[in-house]
Amino acid sequence: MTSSTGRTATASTPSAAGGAPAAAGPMHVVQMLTPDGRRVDHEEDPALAAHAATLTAEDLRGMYRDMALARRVDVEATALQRQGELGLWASLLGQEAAQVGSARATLPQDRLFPTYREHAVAMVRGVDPAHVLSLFRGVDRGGWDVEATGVSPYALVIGSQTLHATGYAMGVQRDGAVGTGDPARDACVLAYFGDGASSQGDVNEAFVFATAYQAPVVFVCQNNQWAISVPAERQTRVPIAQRASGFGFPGVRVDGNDVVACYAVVRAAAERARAGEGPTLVEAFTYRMGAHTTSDDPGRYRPSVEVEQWRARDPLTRLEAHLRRDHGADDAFFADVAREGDTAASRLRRAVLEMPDPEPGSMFDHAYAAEHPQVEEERAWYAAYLAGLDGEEGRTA
Amino acid sequence: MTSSTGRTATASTPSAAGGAPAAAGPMHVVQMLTPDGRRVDHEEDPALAAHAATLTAEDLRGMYRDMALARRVDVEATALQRQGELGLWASLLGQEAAQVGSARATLPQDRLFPTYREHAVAMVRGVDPAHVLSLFRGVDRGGWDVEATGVSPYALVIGSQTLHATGYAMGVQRDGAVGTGDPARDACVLAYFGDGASSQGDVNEAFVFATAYQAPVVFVCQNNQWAISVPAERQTRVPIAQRASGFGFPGVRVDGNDVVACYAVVRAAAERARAGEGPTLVEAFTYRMGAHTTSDDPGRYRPSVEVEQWRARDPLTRLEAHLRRDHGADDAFFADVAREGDTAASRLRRAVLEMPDPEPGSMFDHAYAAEHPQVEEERAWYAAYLAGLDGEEGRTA
Amino acid sequence: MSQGTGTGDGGRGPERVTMARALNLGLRAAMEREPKVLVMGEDIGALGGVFRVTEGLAKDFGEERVVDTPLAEAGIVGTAIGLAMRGYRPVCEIQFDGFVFPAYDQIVTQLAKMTHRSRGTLTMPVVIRIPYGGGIGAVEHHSESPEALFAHHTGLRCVSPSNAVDAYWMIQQAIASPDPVIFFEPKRHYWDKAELDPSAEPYPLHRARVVRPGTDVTVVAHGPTVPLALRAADAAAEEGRSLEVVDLRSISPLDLAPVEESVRRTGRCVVAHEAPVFLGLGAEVAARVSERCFYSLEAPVLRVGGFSVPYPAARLEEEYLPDADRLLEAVDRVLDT
Amino acid sequence: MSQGTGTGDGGRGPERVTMARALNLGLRAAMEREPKVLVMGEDIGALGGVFRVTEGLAKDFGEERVVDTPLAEAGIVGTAIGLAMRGYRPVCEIQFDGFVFPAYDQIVTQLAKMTHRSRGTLTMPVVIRIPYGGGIGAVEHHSESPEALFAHHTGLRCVSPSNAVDAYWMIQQAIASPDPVIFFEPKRHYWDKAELDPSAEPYPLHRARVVRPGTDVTVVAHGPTVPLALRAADAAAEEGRSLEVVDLRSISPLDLAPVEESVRRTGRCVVAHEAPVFLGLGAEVAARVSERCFYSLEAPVLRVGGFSVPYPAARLEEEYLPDADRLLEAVDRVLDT
Ligand SMILES: Cc1ncc(C[n+]2csc(CCOP(=O)(O)OP(=O)(O)O)c2C)c(N)n1
Ligand SMILES: Cc1ncc(C[n+]2csc(CCOP(=O)(O)OP(=O)(O)O)c2C)c(N)n1
Ligand SMILES: [Mg+2]
Ligand SMILES: [Mg+2]
Repeated sequence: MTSSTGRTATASTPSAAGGAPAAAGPMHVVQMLTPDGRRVDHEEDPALAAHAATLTAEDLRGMYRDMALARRVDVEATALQRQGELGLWASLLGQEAAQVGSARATLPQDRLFPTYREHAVAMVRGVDPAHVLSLFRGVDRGGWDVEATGVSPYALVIGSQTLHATGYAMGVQRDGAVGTGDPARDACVLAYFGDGASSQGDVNEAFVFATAYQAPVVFVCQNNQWAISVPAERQTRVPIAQRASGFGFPGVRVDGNDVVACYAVVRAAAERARAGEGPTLVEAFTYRMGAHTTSDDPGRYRPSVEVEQWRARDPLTRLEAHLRRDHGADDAFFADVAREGDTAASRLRRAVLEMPDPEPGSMFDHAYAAEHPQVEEERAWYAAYLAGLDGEEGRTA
Repeated sequence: MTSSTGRTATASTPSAAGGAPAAAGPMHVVQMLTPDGRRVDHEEDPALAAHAATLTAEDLRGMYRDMALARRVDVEATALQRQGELGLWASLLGQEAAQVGSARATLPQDRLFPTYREHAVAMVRGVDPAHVLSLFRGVDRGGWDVEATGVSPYALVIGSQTLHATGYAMGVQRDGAVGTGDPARDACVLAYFGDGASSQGDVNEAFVFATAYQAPVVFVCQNNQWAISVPAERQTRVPIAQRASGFGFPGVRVDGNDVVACYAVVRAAAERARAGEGPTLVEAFTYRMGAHTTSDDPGRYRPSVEVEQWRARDPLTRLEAHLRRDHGADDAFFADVAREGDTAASRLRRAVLEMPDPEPGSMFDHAYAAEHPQVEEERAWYAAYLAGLDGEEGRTA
Repeated sequence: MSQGTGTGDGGRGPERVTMARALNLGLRAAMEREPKVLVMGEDIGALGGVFRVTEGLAKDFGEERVVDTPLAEAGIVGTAIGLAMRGYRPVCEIQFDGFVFPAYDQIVTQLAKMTHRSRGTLTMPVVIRIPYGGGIGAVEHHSESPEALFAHHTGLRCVSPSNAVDAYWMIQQAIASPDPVIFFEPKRHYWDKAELDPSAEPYPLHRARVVRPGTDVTVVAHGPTVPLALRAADAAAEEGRSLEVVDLRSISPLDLAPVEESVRRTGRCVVAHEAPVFLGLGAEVAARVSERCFYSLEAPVLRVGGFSVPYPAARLEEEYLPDADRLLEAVDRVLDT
Repeated sequence: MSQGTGTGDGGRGPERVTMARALNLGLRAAMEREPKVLVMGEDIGALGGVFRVTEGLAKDFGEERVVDTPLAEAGIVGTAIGLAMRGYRPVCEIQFDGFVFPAYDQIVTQLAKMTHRSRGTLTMPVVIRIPYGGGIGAVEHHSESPEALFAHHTGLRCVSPSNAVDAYWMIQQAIASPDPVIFFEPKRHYWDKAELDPSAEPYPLHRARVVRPGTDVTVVAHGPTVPLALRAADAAAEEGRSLEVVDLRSISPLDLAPVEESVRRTGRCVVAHEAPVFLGLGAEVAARVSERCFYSLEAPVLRVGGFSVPYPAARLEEEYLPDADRLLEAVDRVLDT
C-alpha cells in the first residue's frame, strides 16, 4: 500500500524552509482490502484481524449498500444545488468507506460529532438525509433528532466539535458508562475532523483533555489530503496519526478507502475507549474526489491527474470487487442497490422541494431555552411591523 | 539521572480515567553535570559533547555569576514585594540553569520571547533588572529596549508569545538570515514557555506553523512541574519533549538544573535553526522551588518534601561543586560573586525606590502609534478635569 | 456529599460573609441540590482557585465534580459544552478577565448558539465565572471589564452581582438557568462583607434594583460601580443633591424598567462602568434611555467609565478607573444643564 | 515583482471594477510600493481566496509574500504579530466573519496592546481583512457583523468601505497605518462595480462622508447598509422626504462630525447596521448624537439592525437583515414625532 503514503513522502518543501522534514519516516497503513478487492490479513494486530473477521457477507453487503446510498444521495444533493434548490453542498465523494466503516463500528449508545461532510455517518446512524439537506437548503441548521440518532449537529467552525466530543466523553465517564464490561452500557464518542482541522488549537486541546482524563473518545481524522485548496503537507510533514504519540496516546493510520480496515480499526479504538483505556487517534487516509463544496473550483489548485489516480482506488469499486470475488454478489445485487439508491434520491428530492420555508418570525424561536424579555419584545415588534406592512409591496420593491 | 524523570514515572492517574498512560516510556534526559558536580560526557550525540567542550573555565564562571546574580536579584525582588514596593513578583528560584544555559546559547542577532519568569534570560541579554521590576511595580509593562537586548516584552497570556516567536522567525527567513553560513548574519528565535502552557492551543499552533515553514525557532519549555497548583501530569502523561515528534520535529529533554547540558542542547538546536534546518523543542526538566508568585501559597497543594528533594539538585550548588572540583574556583571567587550580587541588589533596590510614578495622563501615550482623535479628545478632557480638581481634595476622599 | 442537609442552605442562619465566601456557599448549595453540577477550571481544586472561591469543594465533592483542568480556556469551555450535552451543568472558572479570550470562540460560536442550532433540543446550562474589573493593583490582563463583548451576543445571558448577598443567590440562579450565563464577579469586592440570610427569598436573576432612592439624578451602575455610586450618592447628599442608584445586576437581558421609571422622575441620568466608554454597556443604556425617556430628559445621558486606552499599569489605574469624583463631575454636568 | 511600474496605480486609467477587484488592485499597489507587505491566510495562494480578492498575487509576488497558511486563525494572527515585530506589514485574510474568533485572543490581548506594552517601540502595522455581513444565502458563521466586538478595544482601528473606490484606497491606507486595522469588507457587495480612477486623490481613512445630502433625516450607515440607505433615500424622495446619508467608513475612531453637523440641521437621526442592535455600533452613535445634539434633536435617535437572535438560516435572513422598508419605517417614526 505504498500508494496512499505517496503524497506525504513526496511532499514538496515550502520555499522559505531549509532542511528536510524531520522524523518523517513511513508509517504503517492498515489495509484489509487491496484496491482490487482482495482480502488481506492484518498480521501485526490480531485484534484488528478478529474484528474484521466478524464481518459476515451480509455485513459487507450492508456496508456496500450504505456506501452506495450515501453516494447516490450525494449526487442528488449536488444536482439539487446546481438547480438552485440548495444554497451549498459539501460532497463526501471518495470518503464513503471511512465514514461507513467508522460509523458501523459504533453502538447505539455511542455519540458521534461530525463536521459538515459526514453525510454517510449520519445516514448509517439513521438520520434522514432530508434533515441534512435542510441545513444546506437554508431552512434550519439541520433537523435531525440528536438523542435518537446519537449524531450531534454538524459543526462548521473547524475543530470546535472535538472539544465537545471530549467533554461529552468526560460525561460518559462520570455516568459510569465506561469499563463496566456491560456491552449495552459502556459507551464511547467519535470525534470527526479533517486534515486541515488538525492545525487548529481546539483539536490539540481536545487531545490534551482526552489524555488528561483518559476520556473514551476516538478521534477520527479523515485525511482527504485537502483543506479547500491547501494540501495536507501544509498542515503537517508527518502522518497525522503520529500526532497522537506526542500527546501520549495511540495513533493509527488506516487506508480510508478500505471499509473493512476502517471498520476494524475504529471498532478496536471504540472498544478500547469503552473499556476505559482512553483515546485513540485514527487517521483514515483518503481523498476528496470532488470540489470542497459546490462553491469551490478545484481546477485552480490541484491537477486532475491526482484525482484520476485516486479514482483507481475508489472505495465502492473496491468493495464491489471483493463482494463479487469472495461473497458471490452478482449483478442483481448491485442493480438492487442502485434501484434503492434511485428511490432514495427521488424521495429526497421530493422532500427537499416540499420543504416549507420557515415561518416568518420563527427566527425568534430557540434563541434561548428560557424566556428572554428582549427577544420577546423584538418578536412582538416584528409581528406588529409585519402586520403593518400587510398587503403592501415594500416601498423599495 | 532517574531523579528528574521520577515525577512523571510516578504520575498519579486521574480518578475519572481508566487505563494506564499510553506510550509513556522513559525518555532520555541529557545531563552533563551530575547533581554532585561531576562532569559526565554525553556519548549519544557528539555535537552536544562538542558544544559543551567549548565552554572554558571562564565561561563556566561566567555562567555561575549569571545564575548567582539572577538569584540574588530574585531574592531582592521578593523582599521588595513583601515590603510593598512591588505589586507582585514571579520568582525564578530553581530555574537559573535552564535560563542562563539557554540564553547563553544565543547570539546578539537572535530574538528571545520570554514569559513573566525569565528574569535570568533577560539579565544575560543585558536587560537591567530594574526595567523588569518596573513591570512588577506597576509603573509600566517592562521598560527595556527590545531591539538592543533582543528580548521581547514579557508575555502574560500563557502561550501567546510562541506564535509571535514563530512569526518573527518567519521574518528572519524572509530576510535571508538563515542558512547563509555567515555566523554574524544567521539568526534564530527562542520561544520560552512552561509546562502548563504546553496545553494551550496557541503553543500547538506555533508547532504547526514552525514545522510548516521550517522556521528557525527553538521552543524552550521549562517544565518546572507546576502550573500554579496544577502538576505537569495534568497537562501531559508523557514528557513534553515528546510532543514535538507528533508535529514532525525533534524534541529533546534536558536536565534543566544542569547549566552545561542546557547550554549544549539549546546551542545545538539554535545552530540547527540558524542553518535553516527548522525548529526544535527543548524541554528543560526543572523545578519551581518557590511559590508561583508572591500571591501564591504552595503549601495548599504540594508537599514540602518534594521541594526538599529538589533542593538537593540545586543548579547553583551543582555548578559550584563542579567549579571547585574541576576548575579551581575557591572561596574568594564565590565571595566575590556574592559581593557583586549584593551590590546589584542594593543598586536595584535603590532604582526601584527611586522610580518615579508615571506622569498623570501618561496612560494616553502609546495607545496608538499614530494620532487618534478619540484618545486625544479624552486626553484633553482628562487634563481639563484634573485642572478643575486642582487643589481640591476629592469630594469623597 | 459532605454537607448532608441537601437543602441548599446548609442549615445556616444569617451570617456576615465576604463575596468570595458567599459564592463558595452558593456553589456548595447548588452542588448539594443537583449532582449534575460540576465545577471546572484552572487551579480550582486543591488551591481552591486564586481567589479561593472554590475553597474546599474538591475535598467535599471529589475531583470528578471539581475538575482541575489543563491550562487551556478553549478546552475548558469546549469540554463544558460537551458535558452539558451529556446532561451535566458545568460551572467554569476563568482565572482572570483577560484570560477569557482564548475561550471566546467556543463561547460565542458554540455555547451561545447550540440551543438555536439544535432547535432547542440541546440546552446549554453552563455558567462561566469571570472575576473582572480593576482596582487591585495587578499586572496586565488582570483588571479588565469585558462584559459588553459578551452581551452583544444573543444566546448568552450576562449578570454581575455587586455584593455578597446577590452573589450567593445569583450564582445559584445562574446554575439553574437552562441558558448559558456569563457571571461577572467584581474581584475588588471579593472581600467585602454583607449579612447573608440563606432562608431569605431571592430576587429574580434578571431584574435591576433601585439600591438607593433619590430624586435629582438617576445613576445606573453594575458590579464594581455600584459601591462607587453609593459612595458618590453619600457625598452628593452632603452637598444637598439626591442621587437614585440603580444596580442593573443583569447585563443581558437588560432590565431598564426601573431606570426608565426613575429617569421619568429625575430627568437626568448618568451611567457608570469600568469598561471603556466607547461601545461599553453605557452606550446601550444611554441609547435606550435617550430613546424611551426622550421627553423626560432635562439633560443628555452622560457616561462615566474607562478611557480609550489599554488598561494601564497599576500605578495609573486610579487615574483610569472611574471614581466617585468623576461620577460627581458628571452629576454636576447633568444638573447644570 | 511583475507589475513593473511601482507607482501603485499600475499605470491604469479609470476603469469600472468590482469591489473584489478594487481590493486586489489595492493590495497589488501596496505590495509593489513596499516589499515588506505580505499577504497571509487560508486559501489565498493558488485559489486566490474564496472571494478571489488575492487572485494572481501568489503567482506575481511568490509564496514568500503570499503565504498560504495552515488552518488556524490564532496562528495566522499570532505569526503576523511576530512578522510585524521583524519589520513586516502582514495583511491577514480571515475567510469569513464567523471564523475570526479563534484569533480573537491574539487580536485583542496582543495585537491591540503591543504598541502600548512596549511604550511605542514596537508598532503593529497589521491589517486583518474580514469579509462580513449577510445577504448571500450562506450557512452558519458566514454572515455576521462583528465590528462592535473589535471597536470596543482600544489599540485597534476598524474601517469598512461601502464601495469599490473606497475599498481600493482604504486597503492601501490601512496597510500604510502603523497601527493594526481591522478591515471589514461587505461581502455581499464584492461584485458591485464602480468607476475607479487610481490617479485620484484619496479621502482620509478615518473620515466619515456625506454620500447623499438631504434635509429631513440623517441616516448613518457603514459598509453594507450604505447602499441600503441610498436605496431607502431614493424611495423616500419619491414620497417627498429628503434623507441625508452619512457613510461612516471608519468605525473606530468614529468620525461623528458630519453626523452631528447634519443632525443639527435635520433634528432627526436613524442609524443602520446589520449587527444586532443591542450593543451594536448604533448604540455608540445614538449615545453620542443624543448627548452632543441634545438640543437639536426633534425625535429620539432610532436604530435599525439585526435582532437579538443568532443569525438565522438563509431562508430567514431577509427577515433578519435590516432592509429599506425597515429603515423607512424608522424614518417615519422619527418624522412622526
Ligand atoms: C475556524 C474556521 N476557519 C475557517 C473555516 C473555513 N473552512 C471551511 S472548510 C475549510 C477546510 C477544512 O479542511 P479539512 O479540515 O481538511 O476538512 P475537509 O473540508 O477536507 O473535509 C475551511 C478553511 C472554518 N469553517 N472554520
Ligand atoms: C491564557 C492564560 N490563562 C491563565 C493564566 C493565569 N496563569 C498565570 S501563570 C499560570 C500557570 C502557568 O504555568 P506554566 O506554563 O507551567 O508556567 P510557570 O508559571 O510554571 O513558569 C496561569 C494559569 C494566564 N496568564 N494566561
Ligand atoms: Mg481535508
Ligand atoms: Mg510550570
